[in-house]
Amino acid sequence: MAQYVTDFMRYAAPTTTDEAVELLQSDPDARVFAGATDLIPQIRAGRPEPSLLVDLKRIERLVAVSHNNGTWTVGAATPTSALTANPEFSAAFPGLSEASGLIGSDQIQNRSSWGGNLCNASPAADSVPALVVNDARAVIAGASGERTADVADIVTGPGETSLNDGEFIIEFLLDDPPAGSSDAYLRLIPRTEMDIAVVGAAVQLSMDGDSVASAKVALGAVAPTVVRVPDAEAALVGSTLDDDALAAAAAAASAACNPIDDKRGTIQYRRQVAGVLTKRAVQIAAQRAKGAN
Amino acid sequence: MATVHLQADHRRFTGGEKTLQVDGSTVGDLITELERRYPGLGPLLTDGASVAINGELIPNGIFEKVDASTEVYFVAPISGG
Amino acid sequence: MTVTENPRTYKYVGTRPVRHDGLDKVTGKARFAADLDMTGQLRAALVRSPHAHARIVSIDTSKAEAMPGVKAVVTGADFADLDPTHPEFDMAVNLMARDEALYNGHVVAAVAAVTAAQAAAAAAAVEVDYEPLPAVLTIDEAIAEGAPIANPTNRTLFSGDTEPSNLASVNEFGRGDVEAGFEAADIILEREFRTVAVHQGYIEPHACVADCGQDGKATIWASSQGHFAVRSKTAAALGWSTDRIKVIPAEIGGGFGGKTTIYLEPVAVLLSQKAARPVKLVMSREEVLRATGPAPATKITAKMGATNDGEITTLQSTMYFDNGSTKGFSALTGAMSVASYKLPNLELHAIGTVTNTARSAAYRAPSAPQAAFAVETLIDELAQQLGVDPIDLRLQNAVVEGDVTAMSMPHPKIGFVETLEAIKNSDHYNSPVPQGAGRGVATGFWFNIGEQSSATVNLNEDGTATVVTGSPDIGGSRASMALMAAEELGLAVDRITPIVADTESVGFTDITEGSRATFATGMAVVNACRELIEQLKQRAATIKSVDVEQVEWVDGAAVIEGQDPLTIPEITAMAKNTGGPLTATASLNAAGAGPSFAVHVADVAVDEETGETTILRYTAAQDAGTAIHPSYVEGQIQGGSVQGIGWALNEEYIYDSDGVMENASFLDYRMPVASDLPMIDAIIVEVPNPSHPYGVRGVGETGIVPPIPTLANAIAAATGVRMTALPMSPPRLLAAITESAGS
Amino acid sequence: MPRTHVSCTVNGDEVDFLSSDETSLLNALRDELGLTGVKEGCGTGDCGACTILVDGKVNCACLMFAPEAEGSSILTVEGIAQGDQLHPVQQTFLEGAALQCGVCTPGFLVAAKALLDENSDPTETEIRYALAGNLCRCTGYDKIIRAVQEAAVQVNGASK
Repeated sequence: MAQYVTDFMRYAAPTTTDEAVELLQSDPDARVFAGATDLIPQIRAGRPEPSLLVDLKRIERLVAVSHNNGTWTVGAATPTSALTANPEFSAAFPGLSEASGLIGSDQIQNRSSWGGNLCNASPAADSVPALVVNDARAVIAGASGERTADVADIVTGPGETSLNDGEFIIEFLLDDPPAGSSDAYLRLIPRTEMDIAVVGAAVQLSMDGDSVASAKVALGAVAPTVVRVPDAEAALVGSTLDDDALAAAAAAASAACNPIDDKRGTIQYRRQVAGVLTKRAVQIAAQRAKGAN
Repeated sequence: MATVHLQADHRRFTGGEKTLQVDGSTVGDLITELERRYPGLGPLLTDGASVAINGELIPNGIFEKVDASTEVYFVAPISGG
Repeated sequence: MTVTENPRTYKYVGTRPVRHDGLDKVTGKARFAADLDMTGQLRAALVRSPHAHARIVSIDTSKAEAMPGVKAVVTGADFADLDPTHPEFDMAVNLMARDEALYNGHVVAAVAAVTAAQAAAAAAAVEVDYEPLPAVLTIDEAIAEGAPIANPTNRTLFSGDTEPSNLASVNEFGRGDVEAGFEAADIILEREFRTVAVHQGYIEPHACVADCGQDGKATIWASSQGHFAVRSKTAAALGWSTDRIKVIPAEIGGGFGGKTTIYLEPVAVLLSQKAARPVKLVMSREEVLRATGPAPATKITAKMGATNDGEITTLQSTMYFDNGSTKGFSALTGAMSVASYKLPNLELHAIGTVTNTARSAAYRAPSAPQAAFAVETLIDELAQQLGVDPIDLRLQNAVVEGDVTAMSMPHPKIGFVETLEAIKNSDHYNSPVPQGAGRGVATGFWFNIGEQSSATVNLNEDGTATVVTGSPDIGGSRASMALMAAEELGLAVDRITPIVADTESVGFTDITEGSRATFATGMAVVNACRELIEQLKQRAATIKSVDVEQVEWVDGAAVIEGQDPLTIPEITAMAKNTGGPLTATASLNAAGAGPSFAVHVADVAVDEETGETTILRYTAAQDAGTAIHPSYVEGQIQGGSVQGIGWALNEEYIYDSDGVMENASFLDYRMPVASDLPMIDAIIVEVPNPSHPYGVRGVGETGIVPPIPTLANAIAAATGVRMTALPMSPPRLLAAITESAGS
Repeated sequence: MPRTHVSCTVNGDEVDFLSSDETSLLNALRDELGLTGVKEGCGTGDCGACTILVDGKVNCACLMFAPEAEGSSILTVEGIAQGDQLHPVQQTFLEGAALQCGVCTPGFLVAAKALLDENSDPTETEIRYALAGNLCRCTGYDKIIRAVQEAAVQVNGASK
């Protein structure tokens, strides 16, 4: 209800990471943003009341996408629509591309970014499970220079990250997927669009002929943070994705959930569907991985 | 004189009678007569009901003419969205 | 597609011209209330109760008044004291709390300031001392033994009771002998149904601008379904006479019943009066969802009996409709809407409850969809048990002219059988059900209403015409008015300009509700045109020096035997020589609104592992009487269908244990989006209403009645699971499927 | 209150305005520039009534801070016609009765134009997903989808 009720906010659009770091040092209540698709509704609802809004989109590195020497570098503020429209990227990471494309409508897609999706620290962020199974790393800027961290280690709880005060993500690093591997992401929403995931399941598989050489499974919206499911991965590795292996992976996924009952879904529902989506995502990823051989 | 049909929830005033012969030359007369016979029923018919005469709903039809061949239904108030 | 048995053919009625207000609406020029800006205008913000139920101990506005830019603050103490028996008492208390805040979001104060940000900041600085009271949040809590009183001013309507109660109204109606009916039955089905509150979901939030002058007179620009009602309700809430208020209709961005009542205008007027400047007041989406018109939550038990030959002998039902904090929308209409079947024995109890939730408002065929969910589900089960086609079973029991409604009144000429047959003969119903899918059918009824309307038709000097009415154009009614005037006058529809005039420029006109605008206001337009034709004939007689009896009006011209016809432009060109301008006005209290029936069929696929429902195909047939502008009739059918689909599958008010709505945004209040749906095939059935000059029945409302049971029946066909609670969202449906598999 | 000077192009015209920094671009367009064809239905990016093009891409104006518009090119519903020639989607919405109350219409028209700019021959499914960020409560979407299909035919006809 209370809209913009506090002291007035200032806006700044630095063009280098150093300027951005400086701005953040200058004001402890400053807040960085890229698409603001989460931030503006939160401000409307009267939640964060930053005194300084730091727009990262005018820093070239934050909106650049490149592929060199087997590594993809994706600026943290790059609109997700630029990734889904990139055929080379989408061929390399079809599941991650799809997950990125599920963040909201076309309007939102032109604003949403991995950096924002990750740092908003919602358990239901679509891109995060897919980044995690692809071993994505984040390059982080701060007062003491740059550091790199695994994406899996960034979010520590709902709305909470391991970033220090004044830090922000510059870009993400992804190694080319090995031959014979691929990924998939599925989510459940009540409608076909415009919803927050009730359950999300990301899978990355490497296939050796008909059997699974390696597997990574991560779930979204079923726990305070994205969860890896080692038991599901173990059930898949070495299998030919027979019914027993799929059922075991699904059961492991359900068991790994630590969900809540809320307006979007019940505990029971999230557990049940986490297994279903894991099984289905495994099948899609396997199909793609075989094609990638 | 006209034939008046009452809703189930009006009948607690009439001892269960649902069809009555009532004197009057307008719907308003019928209501006055019904209130005289069954005190408390009148307000339900003026504020709480719509009137249908020979099958046609007449909003606010208290001055509508009636005669011995007229079938008058007091029905639940009707509105819409 | 139109299935027509309508023998009359018209030149303009039934065509599909571009609507007259269309250009403004595709170029961004159309002005809705929030788009208006007046010189010196202030912006206002509302202070709302954070409690579901609390006594307002005191309100301190001094800090707010001292804040920058603040020009006026009002509270309940500034409003007229109405007697609780005043018909507008509940509306007035809902828009500004007095002694108690009755729901989370109830307005307790309002602020006007130079900017919106200043107003919001000042609203946050209003200090309200609340004493929280026990809250009643559900029907079950309201009717529980020893329940706290949700609203101390509520008295049960017509009960004669003088004590406060959580019941808004208790009604009973029926006929025959239900016990005998059950004895005569071979099959008896009984279930309990639950639905939760849903919102009309118009895309335009409530908004108005008010400008009160030093003379104590106010002008209001409002987006509403009826600006005369805005005037009368504002006058009542303020204790003013109506001559002090002029309401100018802005365009309205959807209403569906939710803009038949008011929330803002009296507040804006008082703020404007205090500040002596115009005040604009616009709700946020969150405010719209928290504090305006949900349709009632319901709890319905229904018991139906039938013979083995398919005759439905009895229906016995108790229907609870939750009004919210004050008497909102009557439960009666929904209960009455069980009128599609002969039902020789019927006993209905309709009970309205009062709770500490947002006051309910009308929503498209108010309360009928919930009632239809119960009755149409039982009929579907009956067809299943009897092994008969669900349409044939309905045809066997369908009401025809002369059969009585639930309120014991005989049906006039109606088209239920024709509408059932339209679906039975449709391509959809005769196509095989897709592999793995389920097909459901259901029907809906709405009686429609007439009420008061006025119209003025002015002929211009070049023979063009202006049609002036007081019915806000929610979905193309300007075009319908112009089409009927064109047909009457014999004037091309693009030579007619239909306008919606303010409360001082046209005669009184009731709200656009009950699917009445094209019916009743249209009838006023027709009557005015007929009066105008009499004048035109008289003028023609003068011009040709003949008796008026020698003049006939044929296809837009005065025809006199042996002479060239005189066209409208020829007559209007000489208006000044023959008696002055040609203008006519008609007013009426329309009787004879024609009931409308709809029959829907849907094919759905259910993912039995996730509970997701996909609608593969959807067809909706409805009796329009006569479709004046078939595109907008189809639009009403399609729009109503999709609102019903949303209600069935995903829309719901979710309250926490403190009575706070948890999903007050379009993100989590899930209305259907384009990708959720297939095309909605609309079949217009035309069984003309004999009480309207063109046979019009209202078409706005009936379309929302069948979708809920249509989808519930289709889901049952696909999964074998009968859903008796809404919404049938993936979590709920999967839980039901899982439970059914386990048992 | 700090105010930022913003220069950008709106509907082909260079404009300057002053905006408080936390103001949304939607409020700036409506209140500072008088472009009230851009509607607010929710303020949270969930209804698309405020859809505009920013450098050719669809955006919700309510989800942008006004100063972000600096240097950009913005197109609103007021700017999609070419002089006295309506854009094909405007024409087909009119002829196909694809609007009832009309309040969501500006957002739909801008989103539909953007779709056809990128893909002049979309499938029904592509249209439905491209417009999924725009809520309409009156029409059930049927006539909107058909109007976009018809506009695509016209756009293709014109380009051949």
